[in-house]
Amino acid sequence: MLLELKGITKKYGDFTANDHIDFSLNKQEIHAIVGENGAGKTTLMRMLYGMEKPTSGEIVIAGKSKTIDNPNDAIALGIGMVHQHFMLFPPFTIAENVVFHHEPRKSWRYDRKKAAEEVSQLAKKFGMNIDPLQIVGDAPVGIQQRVEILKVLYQGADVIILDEPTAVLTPLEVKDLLASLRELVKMGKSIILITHKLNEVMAVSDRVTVLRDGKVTGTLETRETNPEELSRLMVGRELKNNPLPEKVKGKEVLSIKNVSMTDKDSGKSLLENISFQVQQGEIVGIAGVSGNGQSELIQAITGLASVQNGSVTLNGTELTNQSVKQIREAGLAHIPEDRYLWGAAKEASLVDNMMMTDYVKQEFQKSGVLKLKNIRKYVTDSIKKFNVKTTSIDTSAQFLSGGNLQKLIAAREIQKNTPFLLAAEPTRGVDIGAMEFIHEQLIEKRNNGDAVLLISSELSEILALSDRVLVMYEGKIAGEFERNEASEEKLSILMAGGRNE
Amino acid sequence: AEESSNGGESEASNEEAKTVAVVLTDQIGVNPFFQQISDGATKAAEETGLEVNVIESSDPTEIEQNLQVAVADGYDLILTATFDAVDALTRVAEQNPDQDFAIIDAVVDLPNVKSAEFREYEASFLLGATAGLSTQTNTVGIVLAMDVPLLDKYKVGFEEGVAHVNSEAEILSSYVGSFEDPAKAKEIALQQHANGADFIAAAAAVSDLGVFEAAAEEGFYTSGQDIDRTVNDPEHIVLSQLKNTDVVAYDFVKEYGEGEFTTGTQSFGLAEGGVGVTFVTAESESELSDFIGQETIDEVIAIKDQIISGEVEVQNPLEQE
Amino acid sequence: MNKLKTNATLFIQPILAVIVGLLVGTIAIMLSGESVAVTYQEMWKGAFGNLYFLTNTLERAIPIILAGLGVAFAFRAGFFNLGAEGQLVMGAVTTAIITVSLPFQGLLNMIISIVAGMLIAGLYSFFAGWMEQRFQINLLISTLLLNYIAVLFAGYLVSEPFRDTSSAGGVPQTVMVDQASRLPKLITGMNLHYGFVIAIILAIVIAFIMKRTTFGYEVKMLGQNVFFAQYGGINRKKTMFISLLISGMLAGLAGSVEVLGMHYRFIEGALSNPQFAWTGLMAALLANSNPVGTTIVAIFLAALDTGSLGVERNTDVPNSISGIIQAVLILFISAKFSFEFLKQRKKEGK
Amino acid sequence: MESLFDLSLINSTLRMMAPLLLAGLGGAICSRVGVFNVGLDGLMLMGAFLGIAANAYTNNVWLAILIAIIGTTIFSALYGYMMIDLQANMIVTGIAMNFLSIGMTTFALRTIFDVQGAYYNNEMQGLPVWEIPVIDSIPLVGNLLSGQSPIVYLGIVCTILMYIFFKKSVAGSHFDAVGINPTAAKSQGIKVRRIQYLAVLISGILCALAGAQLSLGQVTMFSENMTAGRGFIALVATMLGQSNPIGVFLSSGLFGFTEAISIRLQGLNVPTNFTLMLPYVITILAMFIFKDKNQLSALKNSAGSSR
Ligand SMILES: Nc1ncnc2c1ncn2[C@@H]1O[C@H](COP(=O)(O)OP(=O)(O)OP(=O)(O)O)[C@@H](O)[C@H]1O
Ligand SMILES: Nc1ncnc2c1ncn2[C@@H]1O[C@H](COP(=O)(O)OP(=O)(O)OP(=O)(O)O)[C@@H](O)[C@H]1O
Ligand SMILES: [Mg+2]
Ligand SMILES: [Mg+2]
Repeated sequence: MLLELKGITKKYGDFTANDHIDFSLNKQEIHAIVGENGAGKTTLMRMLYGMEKPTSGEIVIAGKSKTIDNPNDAIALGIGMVHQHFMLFPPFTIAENVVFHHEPRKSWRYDRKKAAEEVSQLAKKFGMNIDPLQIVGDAPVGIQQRVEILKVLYQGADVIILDEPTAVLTPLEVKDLLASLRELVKMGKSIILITHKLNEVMAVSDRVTVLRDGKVTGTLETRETNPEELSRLMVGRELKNNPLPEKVKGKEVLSIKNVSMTDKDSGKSLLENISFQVQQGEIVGIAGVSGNGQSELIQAITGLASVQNGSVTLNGTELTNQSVKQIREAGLAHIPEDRYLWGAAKEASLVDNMMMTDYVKQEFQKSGVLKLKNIRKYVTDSIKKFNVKTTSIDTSAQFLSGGNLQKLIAAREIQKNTPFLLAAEPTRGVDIGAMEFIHEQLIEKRNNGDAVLLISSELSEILALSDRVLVMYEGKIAGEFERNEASEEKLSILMAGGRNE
Repeated sequence: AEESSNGGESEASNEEAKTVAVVLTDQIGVNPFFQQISDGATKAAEETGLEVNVIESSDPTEIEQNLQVAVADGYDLILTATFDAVDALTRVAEQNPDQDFAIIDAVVDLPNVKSAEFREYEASFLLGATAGLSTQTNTVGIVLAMDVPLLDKYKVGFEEGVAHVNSEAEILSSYVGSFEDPAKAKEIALQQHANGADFIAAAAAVSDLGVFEAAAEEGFYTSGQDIDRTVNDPEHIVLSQLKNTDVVAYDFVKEYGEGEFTTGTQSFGLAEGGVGVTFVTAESESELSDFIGQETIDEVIAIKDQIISGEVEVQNPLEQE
Repeated sequence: MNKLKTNATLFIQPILAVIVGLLVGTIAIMLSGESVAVTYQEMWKGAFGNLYFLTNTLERAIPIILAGLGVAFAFRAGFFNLGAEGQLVMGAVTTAIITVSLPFQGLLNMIISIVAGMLIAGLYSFFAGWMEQRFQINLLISTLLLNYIAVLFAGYLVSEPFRDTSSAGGVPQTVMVDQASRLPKLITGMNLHYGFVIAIILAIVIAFIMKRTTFGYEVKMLGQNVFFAQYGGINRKKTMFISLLISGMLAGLAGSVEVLGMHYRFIEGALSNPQFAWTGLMAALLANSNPVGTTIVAIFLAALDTGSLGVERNTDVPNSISGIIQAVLILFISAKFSFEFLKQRKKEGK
Repeated sequence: MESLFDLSLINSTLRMMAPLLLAGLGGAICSRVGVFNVGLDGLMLMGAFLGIAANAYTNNVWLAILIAIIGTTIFSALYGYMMIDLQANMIVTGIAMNFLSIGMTTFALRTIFDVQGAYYNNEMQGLPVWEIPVIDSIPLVGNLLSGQSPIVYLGIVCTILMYIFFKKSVAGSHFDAVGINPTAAKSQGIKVRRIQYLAVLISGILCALAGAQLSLGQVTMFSENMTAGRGFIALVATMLGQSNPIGVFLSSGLFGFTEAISIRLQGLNVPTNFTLMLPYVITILAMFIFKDKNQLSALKNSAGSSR
């Protein structure tokens, strides 16, 4: 046994994030850790990596008890970690990021040439295709992820911890990553993989440990278990299966005609002649590898960016290049792609976060003065209804786990009862319990006769929820399927730039 | 010193020494004449057996409070100075008509205030005349603190003095833009010297020191303000324009101590000995520089006499249009 | 329970800071060979000793409160307005010039001249915002530089075109404000004037705007996350401009009120030398841009000023000592002292 | 008018920019590690005072500079402690440090030298003027560049050194990393606190030199508050130069140059207050050309600590 955690407990004040956790890792093993948001997965790994100190418990490495006081100690013990939120220096090059703090030098000088060569070789060795001189900030997330892994490899880690590495990746990238994890294991590395996606666990891991509320609820051989059992251990109950009832044809709600957008600085075409409609009572899914114009499409529809050509109509109102406010008033609700960038103000209270766009409504204000009583009641009710776990509605949003914040945002947008909802990556980084809940809400909205546009890089999500599926590739609509025609294979081909029919 | 003023109750005040508060509008260090006033008042108080307490303000907005408190603390005479105190003193003196006040270097026209104003421009005129007669490059300079009309008393007087004796001479006048930047003052002096000035008068408060240094380094001639600065570096600081605030403060406090205090405004110019120039109106410990020469001094003394007699009229620049 | 705990730590920190500040002051006083007890007593008396000192402290706080509120408002919207000094001076000089130029006196004159001062000051800060919005010119640098320009420009105005030529002194100042157009004193014989009432009312109004109005909500959200605000349909440009305008207007009002209530004229340097604007900025930062907090901290900082006068008057402790005590107090108040911190240190130390 | 662009202009520019440059570099190194240093003015003032005080006692200008450096660095350590360990708001701390050093220097002036306002004495030797051998002999350039105080040349050397440090050295890249993303740097085992302290201490050294240039180089005296706000101009130079040593050099040069010009413009028929405004106006105009990006991160940090 390579590494063992014995009875690890971590307390933050009165709150116990990890409660007597036992965990072990064998050589050349992939050990997955799963659990709901806030179960304590990251906390456990941060202790192993020396970024937190356990309140009690023991870390045993190669048979010896060790204290790991800081990341330097962990690195020296051959432990490397790829963090849930990337730890990169965007203005630095890929090579500079990879060799960081272990730079090749000529006396005091930074030997950047050697760094680039070494990184290039290392990448080749592990079959990764990167340009060491590219600026990390300009690189797509998939590449950034690879930089993180290369960094750990460069430091000579034998144990690699990956905290939700696939949350931000496209299906293709996920596939690549999982394959390279297998490769790494073959080359003698051992891996701890944290993820919310049970299919990944099943596909790649040897063993899996399930955490719930800071406690281990089971450690299983992957071969001997199945997703149903894992989800029961995670959530403490069976997951429901949400069927999509027959669609009732309705009026056209959103209509996009020949929309084009080009980048002002480079003149590059971002969207090209996009046309489609969304009707009442249907969920239209847009599949595609991220970076193929989805963000731009979202911005064009919601008024966050202007288009050069074409028209956007919502509920019969022409809204091309109108302000966000006007578009929202015409009936748009919007779950944004990035909950921390667009979707919330981290330091603001839950009340403030919940009231965005609603604060102008008659029930919440009168001639510019807020009706605090109504507001607080509304927020309290919504939080209860959407099962957002928090101590108070006055805590700031940064203290919510990702899944709970996402539920709050979903609550805010779904409860607006608008005829149209744009839901972009509504379950990114969210645990399966919360995912189930958000999916239920989207389906209910559809069943109520509203129109939903779902944009997701998660194919399973698209397939589970959509009445109709569009595929985006390089700023264009590459194909369209009815629910019964769509399949993972067909979509994947189009998403990768292939042709269909 | 504070105990006496606190302890002094009115019943006992007849037996106790009379008290004088010298309330200054700024820190003493900002301007040497605050020190002079303080010294003059203290000297007179010692001679006449008065208690004196000097109160500085950390900035001019605090002067009113300090005056009010001085009244409340029961000082018999409250002496203040400069134009920064005028508004505050006007208000405080109006509110306390039975309290005696005095102000140096500014005028407050109230029945309970004694004021002393100076005609600095008469001295500046003499300084300018001396410079105009002495310059060999036919270029003289003056470095002033800030571009405010107040300093025209120095600037215009100086310029008129130069022109009076030497209509050809070029006059360079520059402002530092601050009362507390000797480094920049030095830079300006160097610049004026580079443009040919061989005599540069300093009229920039503390920043004068920067001009003096420039003179010492580059070997040109300069002059100081308020007190006799020639003693510091007689080779380069060849003149000093004098403003005898100490004499006035001494006089005022002494009069008070001797019970001869009367209110009203007194003007101090060359005739009254309130202002002057070293060597011309007053002896100096230092030797007269060859750059100036006794001949020039004699000529300027003649001008001084003409000014006193009214033969040469030096106008107040602030009243000219 | 939780709230109580945070409230306790909230109070402990300033108290700790005051203790440390006073300790440092004690050392300085002992160095200068004076009685520590007497010095602190005089400090207290100078700030709050009797009605006169108390009202004087409150008067001194007026421009600090208003400038602080201005800074706080911009901070709330996410903008660092380091230009309060320039805005204050622009407000003051405008008010001083307008009030003496109007052909009539009295309340209307007062209102017009104050509004004019506020407007010019508001536009001054708006200008910096416009440069940032339109040309991406860092607000921090531009507002800092605009301070120097405002002070010099105001200096020019009162030494040349609008100088009080009637006074013999040649002091760069405007003529006196007519008796009828001055802000009246709150208590006769005391310096405290109606500017204080205005400042307190505004502190409450601003607190109300920030907490209870849709506009305040928009400002707050803009300050917390620009992208979130945009996503929610808040007009960034408009909100930014209005916030900066209000911020500048408040700083300008600080100057206007000081002119009409205290000096009765604009005197060059009389408003920039006492560092009202910078003190206001510190008040706003120390109070986390909370309007009521800013007001309280501003009064505290003003009390340190006036208290130091008491020390200067009645002891031989040099004035600069009070400056030192003041700075140390501010330093330690700004430090994030808390039980948490002390505990952690202890643990690490062991 | 003929005197506007005379030979001494460059000379004068170099002298006037030197304190701005050194303090500006101090601001830059802080900003590179995510510390927004508003206390430059106070640090400079401290350096200026200690330089003169030590000179008066030791009669050795080099020793005086050394003592100024040591003293100011200790003072900057206190500053760093407040910001880094006690997490005090950077802007408040900076302003309070400025107030503190005005108070302390004024107090010390009174207690040590028993004078107020200014201390000078004729015996005191200031910094010598160095004639640089090679440059001196070049006809025109010699006049322009030679004959400055050693600190002026040191300012230029520091600019180059700092440029090389950030561009070429490993440590420089660590400094940058801390400024860009302290959490990431920490997760890679960099001692973020130590690097931030180091930067603040270095800014203390640079500000001490800037102050010494004022009190021992430009003049040989100390007067209360003699920095006259130069620390804030240095801060502007830091920001305008985007915390890049060369940028700081150019922006402080621009400021020194316009100030030198503004002195020469006083002969014109323009009110002096307008010519005095020139450096500030030109700096604003310069911002239209050079736009700042780097400072934003340091700024956000300081904003963060205020909320
Ligand atoms: N520094 C901290 N102080 C207080 N509580 C903390 C701290 N860090 C984490 N927690 C709490 O500990 C719990 C476990 O957090 P952790 O980040 O380990 O969850 P996780 O399982 O990684 O969740 P996710 O799937 O969302 O990443 C959460 O409730 C979190 O709020
Ligand atoms: N030869 C050198 N020339 C210049 N700087 C150096 C040199 N060697 C190390 N440094 C710098 O000195 C500091 C400490 O060095 P190093 O990183 O080797 O030690 P460390 O103990 O690992 O410190 P840390 O982990 O805190 O960076 C770092 O900032 C490093 O970049
Ligand atoms: Mg996690
Ligand atoms: Mg190391």
